[in-house]
Amino acid sequence: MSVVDNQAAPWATVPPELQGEHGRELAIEMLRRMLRVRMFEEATIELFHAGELPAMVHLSIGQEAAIVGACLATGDSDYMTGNHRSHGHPIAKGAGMDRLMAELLGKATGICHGKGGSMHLADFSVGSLGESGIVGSAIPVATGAGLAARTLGEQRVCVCFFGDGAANEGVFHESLNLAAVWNLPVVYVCENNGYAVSVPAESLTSVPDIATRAVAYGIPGVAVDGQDVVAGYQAARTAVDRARRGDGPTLIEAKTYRFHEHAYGLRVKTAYRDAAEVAAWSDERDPVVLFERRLADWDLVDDAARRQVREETAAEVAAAVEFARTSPAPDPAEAYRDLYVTEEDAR
Amino acid sequence: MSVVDNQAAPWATVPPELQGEHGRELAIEMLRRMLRVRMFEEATIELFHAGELPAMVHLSIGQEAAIVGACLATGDSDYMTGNHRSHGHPIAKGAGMDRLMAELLGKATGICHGKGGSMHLADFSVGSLGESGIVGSAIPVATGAGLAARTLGEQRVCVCFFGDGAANEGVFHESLNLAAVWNLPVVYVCENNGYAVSVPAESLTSVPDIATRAVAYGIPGVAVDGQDVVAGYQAARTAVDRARRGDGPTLIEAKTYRFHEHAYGLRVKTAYRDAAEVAAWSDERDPVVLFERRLADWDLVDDAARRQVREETAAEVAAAVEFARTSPAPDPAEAYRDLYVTEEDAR
Amino acid sequence: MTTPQRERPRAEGGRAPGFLQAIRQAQYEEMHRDPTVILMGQDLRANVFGAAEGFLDEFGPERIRDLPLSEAASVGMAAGAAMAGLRPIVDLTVASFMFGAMDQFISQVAKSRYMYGGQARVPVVYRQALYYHGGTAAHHADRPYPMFMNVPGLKIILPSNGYDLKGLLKSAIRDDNPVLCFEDANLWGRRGRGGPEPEAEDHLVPIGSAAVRRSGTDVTIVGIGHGLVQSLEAATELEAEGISAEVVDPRTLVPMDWPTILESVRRTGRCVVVDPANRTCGAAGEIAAQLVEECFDALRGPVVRVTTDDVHVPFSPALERQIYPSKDKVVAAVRRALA
Amino acid sequence: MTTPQRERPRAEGGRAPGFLQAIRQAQYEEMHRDPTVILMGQDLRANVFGAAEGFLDEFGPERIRDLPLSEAASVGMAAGAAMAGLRPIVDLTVASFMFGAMDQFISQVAKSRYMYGGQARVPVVYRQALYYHGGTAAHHADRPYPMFMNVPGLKIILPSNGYDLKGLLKSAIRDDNPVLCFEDANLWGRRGRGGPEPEAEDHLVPIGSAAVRRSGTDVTIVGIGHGLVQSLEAATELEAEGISAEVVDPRTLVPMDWPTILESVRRTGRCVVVDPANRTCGAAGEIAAQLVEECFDALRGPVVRVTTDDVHVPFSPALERQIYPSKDKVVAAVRRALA
Ligand SMILES: Cc1ncc(C[n+]2csc(CCOP(=O)(O)OP(=O)(O)O)c2C)c(N)n1
Ligand SMILES: Cc1ncc(C[n+]2csc(CCOP(=O)(O)OP(=O)(O)O)c2C)c(N)n1
Ligand SMILES: [Mg+2]
Ligand SMILES: [Mg+2]
Repeated sequence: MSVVDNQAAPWATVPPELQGEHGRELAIEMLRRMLRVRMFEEATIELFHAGELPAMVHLSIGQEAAIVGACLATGDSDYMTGNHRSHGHPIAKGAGMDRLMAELLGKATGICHGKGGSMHLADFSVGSLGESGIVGSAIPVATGAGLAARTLGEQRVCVCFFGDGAANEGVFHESLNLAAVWNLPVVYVCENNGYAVSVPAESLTSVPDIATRAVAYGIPGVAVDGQDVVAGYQAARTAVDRARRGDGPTLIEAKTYRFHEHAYGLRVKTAYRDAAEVAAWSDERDPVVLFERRLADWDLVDDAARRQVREETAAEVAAAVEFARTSPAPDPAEAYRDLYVTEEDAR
Repeated sequence: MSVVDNQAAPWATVPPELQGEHGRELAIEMLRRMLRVRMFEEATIELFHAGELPAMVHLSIGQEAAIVGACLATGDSDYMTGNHRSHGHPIAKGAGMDRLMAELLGKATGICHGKGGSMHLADFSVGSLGESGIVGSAIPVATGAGLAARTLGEQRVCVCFFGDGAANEGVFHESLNLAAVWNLPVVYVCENNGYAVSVPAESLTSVPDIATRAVAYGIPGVAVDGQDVVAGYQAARTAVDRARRGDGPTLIEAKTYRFHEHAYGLRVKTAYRDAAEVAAWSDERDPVVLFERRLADWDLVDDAARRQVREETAAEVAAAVEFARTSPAPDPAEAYRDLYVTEEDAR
Repeated sequence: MTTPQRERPRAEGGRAPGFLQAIRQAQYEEMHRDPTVILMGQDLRANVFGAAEGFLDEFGPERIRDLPLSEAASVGMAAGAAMAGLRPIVDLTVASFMFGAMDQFISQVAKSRYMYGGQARVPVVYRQALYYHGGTAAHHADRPYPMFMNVPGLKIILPSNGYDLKGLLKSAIRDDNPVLCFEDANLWGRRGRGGPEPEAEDHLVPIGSAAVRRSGTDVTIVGIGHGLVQSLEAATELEAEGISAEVVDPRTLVPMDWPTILESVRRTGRCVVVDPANRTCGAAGEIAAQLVEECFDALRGPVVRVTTDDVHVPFSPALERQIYPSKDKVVAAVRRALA
Repeated sequence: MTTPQRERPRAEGGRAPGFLQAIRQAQYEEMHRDPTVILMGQDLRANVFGAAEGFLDEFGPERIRDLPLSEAASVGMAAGAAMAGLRPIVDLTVASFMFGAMDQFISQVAKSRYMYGGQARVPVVYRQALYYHGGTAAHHADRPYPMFMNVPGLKIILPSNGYDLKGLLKSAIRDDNPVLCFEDANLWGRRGRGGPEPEAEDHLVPIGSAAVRRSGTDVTIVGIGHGLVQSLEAATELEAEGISAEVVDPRTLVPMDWPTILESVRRTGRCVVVDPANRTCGAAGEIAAQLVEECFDALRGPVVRVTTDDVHVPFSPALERQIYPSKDKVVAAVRRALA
C-alpha cells in the first residue's frame, strides 16, 4: 500500500502520459470531461433553483479529478458502476449529456425513460451499468461484470466507484474477497471525500486510509490525491492494465472533498464541517482549477485552447438542458414497462 | 499482527500462567474442560449411531484447545457467542452438560426447551448468549453485547467465536469496524480449521492468515496454534485484559483442524481433503493428547490426577446422557411459547 | 389486542404533534425515564433528520451514537445490546435500508428469544420512514412491512398521525420485544415541525389496538398509514352521495387488532383495504384473507384492495403518483365493494 | 399465463425424476446447450448436495465455481454477470441463507431492469431448498417465498415434482429475467436419486402455468410444493366420503396463473389453500385475497388457509411436526370450507 502526500504538487514537468500529440489530446480530454461534469452539475443547481428538478441531487463538484482520471484509463467497452453521487461518472465514461439531463428532469427522453433519475443513471452504450442509491449495493454488481468479462474471455475491466462510507458496508468486504480470490478484472475506486453525509470518515471508519484495507484481500491498495486528475489516471491505468492482464483487482482510494452539501438543497442544521475547511478545499484544491493551472504552467494547452474547451462544453451543457427541458414528460404507461423482459422486447 | 509457527512446541518449561497452586488448578481446569467437550461430543456420536439424535451434529473434536483456552480467559459474567459448531463453547464457558445434552435430544429439560437444538445452544446463566446456524450471523450480536457492557459501565467482555468461512461474511467486516471505532470490549476468535465444509480456506479466502484482516480495522491481530490450549489462553487473556481496560477489540485466529466430517453423518462423495492430512492432525496434533503429554512432561499433573479428571468427566457426561435420555419430550404446546415476552413471563 | 377504541384522529383538533416532534418527544421522554435506553442512527448527532436536536448534549455520546454505513451490523448489534441489558432505539432512517440487515432482523432479532427457549429478551425498537412519493425513485421508496409481517417474533407499528406515533413509540420503547416502527413520510408534513407543547409523559397508545376513526354503516375502510388519510377523505366524499363509510386505522400491524376489524366488517358487510405496500402478499391481502376466512357469512361484497401497483417506484413525477393509492381509487373501490 | 393444463402428476407414472436428478439434468442440458450458462454454489465442486456430480470435469473451473460464505456478494455478482452477458445459476442451497442477500435481491436483481429503463437484462436463476421439517431448527427451515412475491420484478417457481422441476428450471435458465427456484426438500426423497433416464432435452414447463392435478366439483384445493402432495392425499380421503375435490398446483408463484385458479374456484365455489409458508402475508393469503376480490359472487364458503403456524421452527421433532400443514389439516379445512 502506498499513500501519496495529498498536498504535494507532484508535476514539475509534463508527466509522460501527457507528452506527445496523443498525450496532449489526453490532457484536453481530461479537461473536457472534468468541465463536462462540473458544468453539467452547475446546470443542475440552476435547475434546482428554478424548481425544475423533481428531487434533490448529490453533486460531485470537487471530486471530478478522481472520476475522470479513472474513467479515462478505461476503454469504451469497459464497464463502470456508480452510486448516488454519480452524474459525473457516466459523463466521464463518455455518455452523451442530453439523455442524462433529461433523466434528471424525469422526461420521456431520459436515458432510463424517466424511471431512474439522479441516483440511478445508467448508459449501457458506454458500459455504464448503473448506479446504486443504496450505498455500497452496486459493488457486487461491478464484481459480477468483471466475472462475466473474465468468463467470456473478453478483455474488459470494470471500474467500481463508491464512497468512503460505503467501504464500511459488508458487500465491500465480500466483493473484494471474491474479486481477489478469483483474480477478477475489477478496479475498486473509493472516492474518500472525508464524510458520509455528516459523519467524518475518521470517526466511524477504522483506518485513516481506506486503501489499507487492500491488505485484507492481498491485493494492491493505492491512495492518491483525488484532486489531481493525472494521479488518478496513472493509478487507474496501472490497475486497469493489471486487471486486463488477468492479475486481479486493485483498490484505489482517491482523497477528495465535496464542495457542496451532501445533497444540494439539504439543510443540515448542525454544522459538521468547518466553513474554513470547505473554503480551503474549494479555493485551493479545486481539481479543475489545479489542472488548468498546470496545463498553463506546462505550456501544454494554452489559454485559447482551454477557453475553446470551456466554450464547447458550455454549449454542450446548454444543449443538454434545452433538450431536457423541451422533452415531453413520459407517458404514464411507461411506469408499467420494463419490469420484465417480455416477448415484445426486441431481442 | 503476529503469527506463531503452528508446528512449534513452544513450552519447554511450565508457562508462567500454570505455575503455582493457582496455575496448577488452571491447568487441571483446562484439561477438564477440554475433556468435557471431547467426551460430550463422543457421546453424541454414540447417540447418533443409536438413532437418538433428531439431526446431524457439527463436532468440534480437534478444536477444543482454542475453545477452552479462550473461554477460560473470561470470567463467569463475561459473554460469549457461538456458531453451528458450538456444543463445546458453552461447556467451556462453564455450562452444565445435562441440559445441553437434553437439548440435543430435543427434550423438555433442554436448555432451550427443545426449541434450539445442536446449532442453537445458549445458556444465559454463564453468559452464553446463543449460537447462530446462519454462518457469521452472531458476530453483530456479540458486538452488541460488548456495546451493552461498555454503555452500562460493566467490566464484562464478550468472546465471539466463528470459523474461517464466516470471516468472508459481510457482517464480519461491519462488526469489526464498529467494534474498532467504538473500542468495544469484544474478542473475536476465528477458529480456522482450514475448511468451510468442503472448501479449503486458501481457495476462497484472500489471505493466508485471517488475523491479517485486523490491519483493516487498526486492531491487534494474532494467529495462534489452535492445538495449544495454553497459547490460546494467553492470546485470549491479553485480548480480554485489553478489552476490559477499554482499549478495544482483538482478532485472534486459532489455526486448528476438525477431525470429523463437517457434520457427523454427512457423506461427501468427492474427497476434498487427504486421508493423510486428517490422520496427521488427529494422530499428531490432538489438543487433548498434546496437553496431557505436556502436563506429564512438566510434572505438573501426574497420571493419577489426570486419570481422575478423565473419570470424573466421563461420569459427568454419562450422567448428562442419562439425564437427557430419561427426560420427557416437550409438551407440544411448548412450540407456541417464547415467541414474545408476554405478561405471564415473570419479570 | 383490546376492545375497540373510538377515537377521533387528534390531527383534527390541532393537538397532535407533527411526526418529527412526536418522535422527538417520545424518545426524549423515554430516555429520561430509563437510562438503559440508547439511541443510534446514521447522522443522528448532526440531527440531519430533524428529530434529535439537542440530544447529544442532553444524553451524551455513550447514549447518542452515529452509525456507520453498516446496516446489518447495526441491527444485530442493537439486538445483542438488548439481550445484554440495554433498550436500544435504532433509527434506520429509510425503510429501504432495512434489506441489507434482513438476516439480522430475521435470524437474530426475531428468532433469538424463541430459539433459546425464552432465555433472551430483545427490547429494541427499529424506526424507519416509508419514504415514497417524493421523487426518490426505486432505491428509497420501499414499503416493506409485509415482508416483516411474514416473520414471527416481531411487533410492527405503523401510525397514521403524530399523536399515535408518540404513544405507540413510547409503548414500543417500553416493550420487552423487538418492535419495528414504520413512519409514513407522506404524513410528516401534516402538522408543522414546531407544533404544540409536548404531550403528557404518560401518553401511551397500546400496541395491538386499532382505532375506529369514523363510524359508518355501509362499508368498512381499513386504511394503513397515509392510506388512512385517503380513506377519511374518501369517506367524506362518499358521505355526500349518501354512502356511510366506517374508517378503521389498524395502527399496529403485528399483532393486528382482528376483533376491531372483524366487528366492523361484520356490521357493514363490505370492506375496502387501503395499503401503501405493494399488492402481492401485502398487508391488504392479509386483511382480505382473514376476512374471507373469519367472517365469510357476513360479507356481502368483494373485499377490494387499494394498494401500490406491483412495479418499482419510478423517478419521474409524471410516472410516480399513479402507482399509489389515492382518494379517488378508494372511492372507486368502495363503489366496487358496494356493487 | 396460458390455458389451464390438465396434467396428471408424473410422479404417479414413475416417470418423474427425483428432485436431485431433475436439477442435475436441467443444469447439465442447459449448460451444454448454452456456453454462457455458468453454475455457482457453496460446496458445488465437491458435490455436497448431490446434484452436480461430474460437473467440474465436464464444464471446467470457469463455469463451475464454489462460492465463499458471502451470500450478498454472490447474489449481486451473479446479477452483474448476467447484465454483462452470462446466464448464471446460483445454488444458494438453503432458502434461509437468502436473507443475507436480501438487499442484492431487491435493490439489484429485481430493480435493475426497471430502474435503467429496460437497458439491463438480468437472466439469472437462484435455486434454494425449503429445508423444513427435518430437525434443522429455526435457522435453516424458512420458507420465505412470500417475501419475494412482495417484490416486483422477480419470477418465482416452486414445483411439486421432479418432472416439473426439470421443465421449469430449464425454462428459468432460458428466461431473460431473474427467476427464483424454491425446492421443497420434503419432496426430495419421493423419487430415488438414481431414477429413470433423463427426459428429452426439449422438456420445458412454461413459467406462469398452473396444473390441475385432479378434477373435482365440490371444492378446489390449491397446494403449493409439498402442500400439493398433502392436498392430493386429502382429496383421496375426502373422495371416500363422497366429497369431490379438485386439486390445483400453481407451480409458478410469480406470475401466478390466476385464470386457472379462478376458473376452478368459479366452478367449485369453495377453496382451501395449502401453503408451507408462514401464515401472515403468505402465499395462501394472497390467493385468498385474490379470490374474494375477483370471484366473490362464485364463493359459497370461506376460503380456508392451511399454512405453517406463525412461529419459528422448533428443533425437537416433538414440537416441529404440528406447526406445518398436514393431510389431516387439509381434510379439516375442506370440511370447514364446505360447512
Ligand atoms: C444502505 C444505505 N444506507 C444509508 C443511506 C443514506 N445515505 C445516502 S448517501 C450516504 C452517505 C454515503 O457516504 P459515502 O459512501 O462516503 O458517499 P458520499 O455521499 O460521501 O459521496 C448515506 C448515509 C443509503 N442511501 N443507503
Ligand atoms: C449464511 C450461511 N451460508 C451457508 C451455510 C451452510 N454452512 C454451514 S457451516 C458452513 C461452513 C462454515 O465454515 P466455517 O465458518 O469455516 O466453520 P466450520 O464449519 O469450518 O467450523 C456452511 C457453508 C450457513 N449455515 N449459513
Ligand atoms: Mg463520503
Ligand atoms: Mg472452517
